[in-house]
Amino acid sequence: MTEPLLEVEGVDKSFPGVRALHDMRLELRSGEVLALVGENGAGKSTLMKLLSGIHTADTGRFRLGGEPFEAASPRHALELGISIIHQEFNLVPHLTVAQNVFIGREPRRGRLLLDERRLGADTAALLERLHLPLDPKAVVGELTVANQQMVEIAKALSYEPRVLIMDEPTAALNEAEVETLHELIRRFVRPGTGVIYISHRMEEIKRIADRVTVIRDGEYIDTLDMASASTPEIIALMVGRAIDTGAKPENVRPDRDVVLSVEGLSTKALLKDVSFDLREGEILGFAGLMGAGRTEVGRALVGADRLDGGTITLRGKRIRVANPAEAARHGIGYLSEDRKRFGLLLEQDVRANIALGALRDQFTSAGFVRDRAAREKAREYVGTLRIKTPSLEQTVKHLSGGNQQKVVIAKWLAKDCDVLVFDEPTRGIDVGAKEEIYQLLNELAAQGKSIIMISSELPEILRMSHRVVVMSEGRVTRVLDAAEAGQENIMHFATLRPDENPADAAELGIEVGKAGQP
Amino acid sequence: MTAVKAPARDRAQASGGIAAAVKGRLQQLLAFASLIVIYAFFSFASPFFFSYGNFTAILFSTVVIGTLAIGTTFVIIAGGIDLSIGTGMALCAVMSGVFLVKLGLPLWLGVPAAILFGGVMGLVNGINVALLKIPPFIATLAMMLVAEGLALVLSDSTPIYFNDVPGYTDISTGNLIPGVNFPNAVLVLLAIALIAGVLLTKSVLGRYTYSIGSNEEATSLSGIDVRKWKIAIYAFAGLFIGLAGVMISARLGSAQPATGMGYELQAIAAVVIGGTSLSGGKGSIVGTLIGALIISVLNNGLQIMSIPQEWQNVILGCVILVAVYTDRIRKKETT
Amino acid sequence: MTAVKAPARDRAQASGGIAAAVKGRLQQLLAFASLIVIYAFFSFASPFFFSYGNFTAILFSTVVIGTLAIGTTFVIIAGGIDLSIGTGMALCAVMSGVFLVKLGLPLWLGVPAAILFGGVMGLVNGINVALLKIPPFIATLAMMLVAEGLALVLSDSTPIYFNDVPGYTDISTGNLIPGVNFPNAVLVLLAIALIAGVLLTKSVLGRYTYSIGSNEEATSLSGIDVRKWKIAIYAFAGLFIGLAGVMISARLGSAQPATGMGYELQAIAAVVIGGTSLSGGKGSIVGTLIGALIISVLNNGLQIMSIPQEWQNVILGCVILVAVYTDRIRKKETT
Amino acid sequence: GSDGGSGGGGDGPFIAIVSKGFQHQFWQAVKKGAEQEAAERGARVTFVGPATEQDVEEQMNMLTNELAKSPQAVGFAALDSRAAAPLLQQAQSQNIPVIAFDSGVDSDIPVTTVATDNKAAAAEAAKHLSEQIGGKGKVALVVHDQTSRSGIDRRDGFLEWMKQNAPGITVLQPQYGGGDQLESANITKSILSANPDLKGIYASNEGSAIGVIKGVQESGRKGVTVVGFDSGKAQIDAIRSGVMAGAVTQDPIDMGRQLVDSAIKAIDGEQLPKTIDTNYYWYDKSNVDDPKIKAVLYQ
Ligand SMILES: Nc1ncnc2c1ncn2[C@@H]1O[C@H](COP(=O)(O)OP(=O)(O)OP(=O)(O)O)[C@@H](O)[C@H]1O
Ligand SMILES: Nc1ncnc2c1ncn2[C@@H]1O[C@H](COP(=O)(O)OP(=O)(O)OP(=O)(O)O)[C@@H](O)[C@H]1O
Ligand SMILES: [Mg+2]
Ligand SMILES: [Mg+2]
Repeated sequence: MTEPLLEVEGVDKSFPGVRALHDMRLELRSGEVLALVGENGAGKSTLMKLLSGIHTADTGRFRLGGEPFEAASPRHALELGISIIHQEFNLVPHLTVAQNVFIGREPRRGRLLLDERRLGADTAALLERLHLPLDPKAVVGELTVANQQMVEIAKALSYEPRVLIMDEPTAALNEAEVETLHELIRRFVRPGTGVIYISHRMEEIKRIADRVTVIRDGEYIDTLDMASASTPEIIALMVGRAIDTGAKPENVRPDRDVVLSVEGLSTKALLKDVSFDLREGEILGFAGLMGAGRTEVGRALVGADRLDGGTITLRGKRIRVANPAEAARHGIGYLSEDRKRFGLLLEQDVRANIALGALRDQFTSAGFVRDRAAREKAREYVGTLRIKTPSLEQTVKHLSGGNQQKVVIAKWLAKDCDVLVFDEPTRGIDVGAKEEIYQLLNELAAQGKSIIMISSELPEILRMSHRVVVMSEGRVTRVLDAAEAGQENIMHFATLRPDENPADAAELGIEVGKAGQP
Repeated sequence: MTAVKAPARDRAQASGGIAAAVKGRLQQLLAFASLIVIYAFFSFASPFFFSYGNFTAILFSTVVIGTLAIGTTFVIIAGGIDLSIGTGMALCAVMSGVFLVKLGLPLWLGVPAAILFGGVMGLVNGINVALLKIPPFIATLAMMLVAEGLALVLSDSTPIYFNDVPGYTDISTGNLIPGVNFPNAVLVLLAIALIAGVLLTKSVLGRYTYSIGSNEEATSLSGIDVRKWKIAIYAFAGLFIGLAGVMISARLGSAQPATGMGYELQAIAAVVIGGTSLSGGKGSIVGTLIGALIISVLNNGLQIMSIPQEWQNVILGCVILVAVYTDRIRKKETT
Repeated sequence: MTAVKAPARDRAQASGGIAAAVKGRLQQLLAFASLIVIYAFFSFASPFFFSYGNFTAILFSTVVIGTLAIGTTFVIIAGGIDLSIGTGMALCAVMSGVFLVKLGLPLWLGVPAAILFGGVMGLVNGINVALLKIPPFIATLAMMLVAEGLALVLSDSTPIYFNDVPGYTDISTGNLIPGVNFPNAVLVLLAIALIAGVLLTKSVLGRYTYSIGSNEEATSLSGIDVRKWKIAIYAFAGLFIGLAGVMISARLGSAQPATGMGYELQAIAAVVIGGTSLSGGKGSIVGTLIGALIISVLNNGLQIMSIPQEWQNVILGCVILVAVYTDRIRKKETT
Repeated sequence: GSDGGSGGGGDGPFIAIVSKGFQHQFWQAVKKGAEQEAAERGARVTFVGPATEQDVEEQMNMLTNELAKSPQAVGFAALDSRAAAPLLQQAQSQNIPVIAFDSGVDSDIPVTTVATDNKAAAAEAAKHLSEQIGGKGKVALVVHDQTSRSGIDRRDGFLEWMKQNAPGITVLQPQYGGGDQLESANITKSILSANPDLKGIYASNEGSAIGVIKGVQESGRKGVTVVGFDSGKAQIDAIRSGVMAGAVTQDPIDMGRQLVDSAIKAIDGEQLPKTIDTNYYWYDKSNVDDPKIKAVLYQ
């Protein structure tokens, strides 16, 4: 139980302009789950990329089961028994789940031909064993982020590794799926194997990890036993100061004017008769399970997806939103949950990304860009959001995941919309910075902006929302006030299944198969 | 939680499976739609269009572009492009002449050698792209120029005639099926389309072709030697350049060193009209064949209708636009 | 915490800023490296190469391809492609003839009209790509065919001569700078390069060009009307097609309806050799100019050295490969 | 030859030749003639030409570059003579004599023009085709190009003769195959499909002729009389085997020789006639082995 499975010592790693790791160490024991925590840009992902053969260390020693090793390539690392789930997905979007899981190890007939049937059967067996509810034939690019994450997990576990590294595996998951994942991990860990688990969600770490290693600014700080460590203690080590985690929604008032009113929204794919109001200066939380349709509501609001029916009323006037540009003209903005695909210009620099949305409104005169103004604004947000970047000219691709997320948030803050839809705004953001973003959201609300906050983290919903809209299977099942909202009742309404379960339908007062008012 | 959800999802999966299968079948049929509409139109518009002779003429005229397009389909699905196929074909034709006429190799040796020569050209392209990391457009553009020059140099800028190579022209113009007037060239095209189709969908090479085109980095991180496979893909596509060189010289009875320029654009057009995406990850051999046929049928039909030639291009352009547009709409509706 | 960290951050930013600035300057200079090496080589290799006359001849021969390439740079950075520039140029030349010769419009009206006609062609491309969602390759391929045909139809397949339009050829071959033998065409090229460079780097159009090419969906979700801007980009690039049509017909004194096919490949090659990525999001006008010049200098130098023509292409291909490869290596080292 | 465009040797006069094309057989034969003559006379020649006969601009660039090398004389086959006017002036001011070849140049700068009458040659082909099919029926044209001088002359020469001398013959719309064998073959098959009663086809250059021969053979049609233009092994073989009735050929090798000969004379200050005609010949099964004809055919 206590002999080290994986040891890292004295590791340095620099990128142009950035020293990502300095004299780093780490010890993973056999049969344990080791949590790795640290602020955004602390160097967690970089360390994991060294272990999995994507980058090579400038200096340092690595030992696996007592043997020195150096992973020369991803393939080499896999052969050594180190499997990694990356923070950013590494799936092949045009291939199916089965094809992705066994990529590079496809069962063959002869040397060249593939055995598609066995591939399907193997995958089905694997998914069965892991209790992952995925269709082996589904095309990965068409899955939701959460399901893609499941594919990554299945793929990593299919290698039967000794060391399993998970870099923020739950950022896209909600409570239920996190629980599934944790069960998987518990079944996986046994003498001879170990898991390195990176996450910004403290309560999760508490539940799953045996020990926790804290790093800060690329340097090792401490390793604590989970049993004896308290969350505030860990957070204090991480960010160098204490954070109040018990805060409550601010400025909750029932007497606000309705800004945006949505009536009977439905889409071909999922949404059924979704109705809700958004009030001025309000933070309206959207809770629900994966696939409940929250993202689709957000996208429908800004015209990114086609509506089948329903009306949107803004300040008493009915509006039609054909595309996000029109939405922006009405002052409605949507921050996507998938920053890589829908949020960022990965190859462009920080400044260009932050200025993108507001370019025409704020940073141009006579068709030409006023770069100084844009730079000032970008610098301001890099400061207030504490975006860790060597310069405003750094390519966004080279930022850490959490800092990329902050760039997306900065873009929307700069744009200055009246109605903001934030879809999973704190995905991959560290606890310290999260608190700062909460403050910012509260400030925006206090200025009179109206915010829809879609989140899969119940604590975040409870921490921020003036009211909570709970969704299930494309329907709004309940709208709760801040006072009445709690873990239990949100979960209850999030798991109602009126289409399958008559009792649930009766509770919601709808006839099965027909759309009705919840 | 998972247990509660499972049944509903499974049902969705099952019905999705059947629906998907039906949809897939339907789409395969509908993919022919534009082609069939065009074919039907010409059949009504001209009394000379709809005949067995003209049918084989259309197929015959598709052989060279079709062969090039099939090879290029692999390269394009893998996210690359190959501009060297046109002049490369001319070079391979010349090499076929060098092997069979100048060196006097027997047919069974010279023809495979010429095809392999195409493979070597592809190999060089692949090395330039995968190892030297030169953008495919540039690497194959350079090869296009080199091949154009070498074809002239090696042939002394004169056509090489295959008169003294018995059986060579039969590769293209002979009739393998006795008694039926059906040129071998078309049989060759169908055979390689079949082989290429199987390799693309059922072989490791095909799988990695899609995978690299869809997400090269993820493929590499999954432990696949992307460089090796890229080289393999270009080299494989090169074999089709070689074969196209053999087919065109067998049809003409001579290797024409100065031909080929512009064929690459036609072949790429056939691939793209066939639904393969130039950004990689998507495409099929059937689609490419249909794309190549749409172009041939249009060319043939407009000529048969005696449309003045300067108008033929105008109409060709418009019909391609309409065909691709309706195809896009149709796909969107069935999906 | 923020306060404690601030100085460190500022220092890092500052040093990063200076380093980046120096690096940027260095790269701008080094970008010319291949070009200068090639130029120096020919100057030593041939006594006829290094002269003022030949220098202007090289610049002069770059004008048409350069103009097309500059326009196409926008389209390619935005993630598109434009195959219609070659035959489109011929059509615009013919339109210039129609306006000035057949309709007898005055110069100040006819020339802008011809340029605008190019813009309209671009607009149609843009609409096909952005609204009808036809892949750019197909949309512009169709336009290429249509333009090829229309140029023949409108000109009756004969060149239109500008003999009776005084001043027309001066647009290209005249000398605006009195006493200096420096053709206006080169001045025009430099002027539009400057304008295009400023627009690309400093205007909203330019910024959105990069954004759309980097990530179209993210740009759209940021509230930017991508469709509108795409149409604008193609239309803007179309103006350069029109201008190229004017420049080539002014140089030749006639509008040649059948010329232009193949120019698109040369122009795209210039853009790509100049470091613009065909997958979009990256590129520059300076790079494109250098790319175009590399091709012209090579063509000119090889001919001046009296290299046999069949070898010229072989060498051209190899040198382009080497130039792009060393450029890639160099960039990697300075970054 | 592969040993280069700078055929011939020695320190004799340097003659730069800018032709209308390069890759095609016809131009290669002109090049060969020029190189032979240059070798015999101790002169040095370079021979360049654009990729297609539409590429006027490329030809202008080539002429510019050749002039930069200060040759003693320039041979020039203009794709568009007016476009070349400024460059011809430049040559004159550099005291470089210009010899036009293949087709005339609209200018008095060239000291002489070495050319074949393409129109007359095409008329000769028309005459023979008309004779072969008995002066009536439908005939088609597969022309290599619709805008270049040679394409236009070889088309119009044929059409005009037919119009004036063969009232019984219907001529179909000319079709253009770009001189590409494959495309010409496909066009020919379409024409044959659309015209079951076709009597004859005329092909305007070597590439078109090869294509037409292939198209007729592949379609299996009998009784279609094919006449061609230029020579080359494929046409000669087709004529021997009877697939082709005959063809008109110019004498490109002679054209190349005459060109260099005139250039050397011009350098030496000799007076030259305004035009030097190179001949064209009709050849068919009956005279293809005639030594006089054999000498002008290139294989
Ligand atoms: N390829 C790269 N080029 C330049 N800098 C890089 C590169 N990869 C990482 N960095 C920098 O290294 C530092 C550490 O990044 P890393 O991704 O390891 O952070 P992290 O701890 O995983 O953060 P997060 O919680 O936000 O994911 C960051 O400052 C980042 O900007
Ligand atoms: N790009 C897509 N292609 C196909 N189906 C999609 C796509 N995006 C979403 N869906 C489907 O729509 C349903 C709703 O997904 P949506 O993302 O709106 O849910 P959500 O409540 O935001 O959940 P989460 O974001 O946590 O997955 C999903 O079940 C999914 O199957
Ligand atoms: Mg990270
Ligand atoms: Mg969501």
